[in-house]
Amino acid sequence: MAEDVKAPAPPPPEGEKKMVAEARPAAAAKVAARAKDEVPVPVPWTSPLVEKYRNQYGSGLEALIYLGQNYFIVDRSLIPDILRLLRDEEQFDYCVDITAVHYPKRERQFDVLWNLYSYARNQRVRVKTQIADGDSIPSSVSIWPTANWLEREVYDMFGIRFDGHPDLKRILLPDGWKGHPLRKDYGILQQDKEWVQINLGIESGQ
Amino acid sequence: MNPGLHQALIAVDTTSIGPGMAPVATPFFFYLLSGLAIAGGFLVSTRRNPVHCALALIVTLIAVANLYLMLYAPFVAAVQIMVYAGGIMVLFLFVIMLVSIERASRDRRFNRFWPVGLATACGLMALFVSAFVKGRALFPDRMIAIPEGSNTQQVASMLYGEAGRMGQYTFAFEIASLLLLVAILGAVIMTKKKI
Amino acid sequence: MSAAAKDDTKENANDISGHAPHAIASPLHLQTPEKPYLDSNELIINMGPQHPATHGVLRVILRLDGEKVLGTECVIGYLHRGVEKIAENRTYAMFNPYVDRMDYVAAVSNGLGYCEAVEKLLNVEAPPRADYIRVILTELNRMASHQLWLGTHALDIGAMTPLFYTFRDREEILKIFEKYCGARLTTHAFRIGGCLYETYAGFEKDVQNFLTFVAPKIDEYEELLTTNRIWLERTKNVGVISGEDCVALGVTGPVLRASGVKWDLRKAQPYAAYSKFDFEIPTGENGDTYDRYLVRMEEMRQSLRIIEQAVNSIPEGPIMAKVPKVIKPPVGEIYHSIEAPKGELGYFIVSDGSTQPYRVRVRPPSFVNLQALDRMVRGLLVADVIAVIGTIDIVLGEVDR
Amino acid sequence: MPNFIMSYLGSTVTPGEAGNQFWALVYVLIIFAGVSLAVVAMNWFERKALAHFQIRLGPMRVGPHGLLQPIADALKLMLKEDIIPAEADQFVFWVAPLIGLLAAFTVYIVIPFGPSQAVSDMNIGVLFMLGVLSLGVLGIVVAGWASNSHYPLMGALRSSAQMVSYEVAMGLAVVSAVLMTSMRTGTGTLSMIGIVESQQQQGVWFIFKFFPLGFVAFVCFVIAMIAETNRAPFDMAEAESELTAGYHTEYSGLRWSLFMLAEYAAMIAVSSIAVTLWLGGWLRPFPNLLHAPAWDFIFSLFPSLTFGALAAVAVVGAMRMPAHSYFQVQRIGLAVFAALLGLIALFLLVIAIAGRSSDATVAARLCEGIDCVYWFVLKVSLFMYLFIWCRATWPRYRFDQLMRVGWKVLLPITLVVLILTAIVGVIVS
Repeated sequence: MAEDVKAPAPPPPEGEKKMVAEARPAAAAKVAARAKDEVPVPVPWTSPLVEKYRNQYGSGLEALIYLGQNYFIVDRSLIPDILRLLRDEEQFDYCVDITAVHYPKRERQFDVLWNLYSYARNQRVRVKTQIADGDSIPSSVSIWPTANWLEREVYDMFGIRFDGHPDLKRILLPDGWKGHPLRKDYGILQQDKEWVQINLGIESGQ
Repeated sequence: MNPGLHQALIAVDTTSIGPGMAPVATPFFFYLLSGLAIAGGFLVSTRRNPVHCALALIVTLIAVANLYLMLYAPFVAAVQIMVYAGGIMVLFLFVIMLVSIERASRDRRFNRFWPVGLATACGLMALFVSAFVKGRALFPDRMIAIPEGSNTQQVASMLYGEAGRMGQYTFAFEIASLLLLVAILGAVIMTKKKI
Repeated sequence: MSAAAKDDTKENANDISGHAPHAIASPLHLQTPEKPYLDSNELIINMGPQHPATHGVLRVILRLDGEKVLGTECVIGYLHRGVEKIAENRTYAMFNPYVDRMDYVAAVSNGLGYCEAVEKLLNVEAPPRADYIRVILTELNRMASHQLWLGTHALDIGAMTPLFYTFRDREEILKIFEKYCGARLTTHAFRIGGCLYETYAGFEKDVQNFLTFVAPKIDEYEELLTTNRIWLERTKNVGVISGEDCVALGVTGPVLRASGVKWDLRKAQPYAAYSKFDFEIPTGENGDTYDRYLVRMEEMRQSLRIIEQAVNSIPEGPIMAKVPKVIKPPVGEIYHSIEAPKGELGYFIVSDGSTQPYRVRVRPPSFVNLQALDRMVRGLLVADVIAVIGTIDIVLGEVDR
Repeated sequence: MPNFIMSYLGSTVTPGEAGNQFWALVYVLIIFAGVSLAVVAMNWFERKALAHFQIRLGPMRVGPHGLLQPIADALKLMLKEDIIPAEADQFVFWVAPLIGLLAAFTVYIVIPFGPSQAVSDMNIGVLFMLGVLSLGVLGIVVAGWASNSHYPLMGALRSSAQMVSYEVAMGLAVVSAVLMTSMRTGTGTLSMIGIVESQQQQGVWFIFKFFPLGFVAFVCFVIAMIAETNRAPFDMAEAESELTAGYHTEYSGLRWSLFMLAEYAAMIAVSSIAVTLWLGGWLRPFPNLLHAPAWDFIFSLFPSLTFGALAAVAVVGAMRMPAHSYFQVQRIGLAVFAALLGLIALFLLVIAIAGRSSDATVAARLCEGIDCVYWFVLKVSLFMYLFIWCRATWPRYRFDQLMRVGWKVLLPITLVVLILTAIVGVIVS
């Protein structure tokens, strides 16, 4: 709810109380939005931060707000730079999550998302990029160490490779598993029967 | 083995125990323990697995400790068990456990100096036998008398002396303790990078 | 490390971005930093997945020099059930009970996060009374989770008795849950849009009774442990992690707060009815196991404060917002996170406008916090690994999902 | 032969000293059976006491209040499959539990339950006990190694380092007690019986001698003895939360139960040393102050009173059983148990009265023996309770902290106590 405040909000000096105060009008705005009963759509996000980056990178970057949450859509080639700048200059020092979404019908099938948070600004931002199947993407482990396992999980579940990751291997599934389960073409009942038969000795594969 | 020794052992027992039941089984236990000690020693030098060797050595040590007990030297026996079997052998095992057993048992059991070792062993054996044969004259059958006072006190007075008099071995004992201290210091310095 | 943690208290919280990047390779392939003076072999030892102190099916591969830990590698996934995949094949409402099975000791928190995320996506808001009920139950569940943590953590360190004390008191919480919604552990207490059940008659009284019952019990736990010499020796300066490292590694929850970073989502970005209550965020100074223990103990007391305020001021009114029978959020995506007992629990939901979520991503606090294990235990002894695993407070159901 | 048996009854020395091999054998058998029974009882008692520390009931199903649980456990362990890991060293794996068991039981040869109620009275009794107890670690070390598995190996390493270290502090604490025996007579003794008799002569338990020196030595010994027997909070060697089960991880069934038997026997043994050295062994409270025949008689009643009280507790328990038919069998069982205890109490009462009022040798001697054994066992059971209490209260030490406590705390303290005891002894005499 606090994300509704248009970024970059000045870092709240001391207090949670102020944040609380800010959150209320935002909620009121939301109630108003609901009253009009319109389907929310992403709207462009304007802020000094966005301006700065737009000046720097031009069209490779799109900044939007949806339901009060900010996100960038960034060209794949800009990813390492943008992420590093966001951490070093904009204090997005906490990488909350890295994940991906699979859109099999698109040409560039995968959305890869970085979900960032800044302790100093108390603000979240998502960075999103699109890559094709088989493409790799620069690893952000050198930016946020926490990316290590998160990237491994994305690799495990989607098969997206991260260049420069120190130890990119499966994390939740066993090493020899075939397939990446969170892809849309991987059925919910599907499993690597061969692996199960070999490693667990279950003939039926169940 | 030797009828004189039999006599000696039985004689010692009956005299020391006084009016009671004569412990007829003493020679039996003597031979049993000696046999155990020898068998243990043999196993120590022949087993390939160092832990088995250590266990055999423990058997030997305990058998010898029991022989001490039979000779009315309980203090020595207790110290033998406590220091050797309980302390040193545990440390032996401690070290052995950390050694790769596979590699150790693949190594050649006897190195190329084994004839020298064998010769030394034979020489020692000859020495013992001759001492035993000749010693019949030096140590008459009934020389093993029960000394006055308890064994512990005797050991103490030998090492530390009676009141006002230095003991027979006080100096040697202190030197030995100094040596051990030096050894401990050396070990500490070897293992510590900085103290 | 502790000096860095001190710098990182609330005054300097703005400066934490200046840290050096930490690259973590697989520790088992790393070179030993210093060669030991006497040659010694390293020992690789497998702790888990069947080990009494790995809290489930965590497998930690330890590289040891004697008993000193040179590196660790966590092998997880033994409890992987593909929750995120299941979500894509269930409707929004059908998936709700599944989230309870992730962090099964804090099922209510999981449900709260999911319901609020979907509500955000739907652009509806739960009515105030529902928010209050949610806060009460969630805080009760935080108590239960911390109690379970305390018991198992103490058991790991060798104190058997607190386990039974905490289970005795946790039982009272589970009884309230049972009376409220019929389930004790995986409660499925909330629905999208509010709560399904009105509070039962005597709910307030039960909760108030529980509050008066449990407050002295927390002192009792502390009496057993807080000043216990052995406990102090086992936990002080064990598993130290600085606030800087916590931020870099994405660690949240009591672990982060024990390292001196005063950050709690309930205050930073309040959800449900948390903005209406007065409570403190406890923080530690040294970021060691003992501080994490103290922080969690204090959090229990703060939870009691919140529950007390909520019970005394619970408003009347509806408990369910107007939510369509068939939940079909508009196309879009949302991230919502709450302060679960273990840290930031986030849900990232992508909707394609159908009745089933296109993608649900759970950001599990245990999973991310567990990553800090290697940083925390290097150079310590095997016994400390156990203490640190306990102090991170992981639930494998959530790590593996 | 009957003469042979009867002759000992008038003797005032132990059968070992008298060369009475028949009675020595009888004592060995009694001790073996008694210690095994004590271990079984201890098993039940520990589970119940620990349970009540932890607000639970403990075993309640097998027999009334779980009284038959140890028997069921023993049966289960005996019938369980005995697994020897394929990669284990078969022979060593087989022999390891026996080493520990033998060491733990051999110690009992010199434990004096009374002035003549011991198998033998060696003049190096204390040394013998320490020596043989130190052999127990061999069983643990060898078991850990033979299992050919990492956790047992680490348990064995920990245990060997721990036990060798704590033996030092233990030995020094013992020496200070031995030193006290020489105070009035001029010649000290290492004999267990001699130590207790010395306490009787000096009119003080050594725990109170040169207060607080004796007390400090006693406390050091108790800490060292808990460490020596691998009990919480020093249970590094098994540390179930760290090493799964330490040195006996790979053991199961009967072999595992032998380890448990050895552990509990060792606990009783070290407690016996503590009782003998510092708490006056078999002596009843205030034997010098209250030494009139009337006092003798009153103290003779204690054993029967104790059993009577236990019987009363059992009767109350039987009466408090719920009325449900399920508990009918349990009620009867508990009543039978109460009756059994009552019979024992009656028997002891008869013996006490007969022994103190008549000159019948057998009864008098029996009465005297029962008195000694009773006080001894009572003191030892307090230690058993202490073991459980510690286990319920404290977290486990870490290994390096344990070694630090052993070498940097206990060793200096015991050394200082030893030196001070010697100085004070010289000054006083």
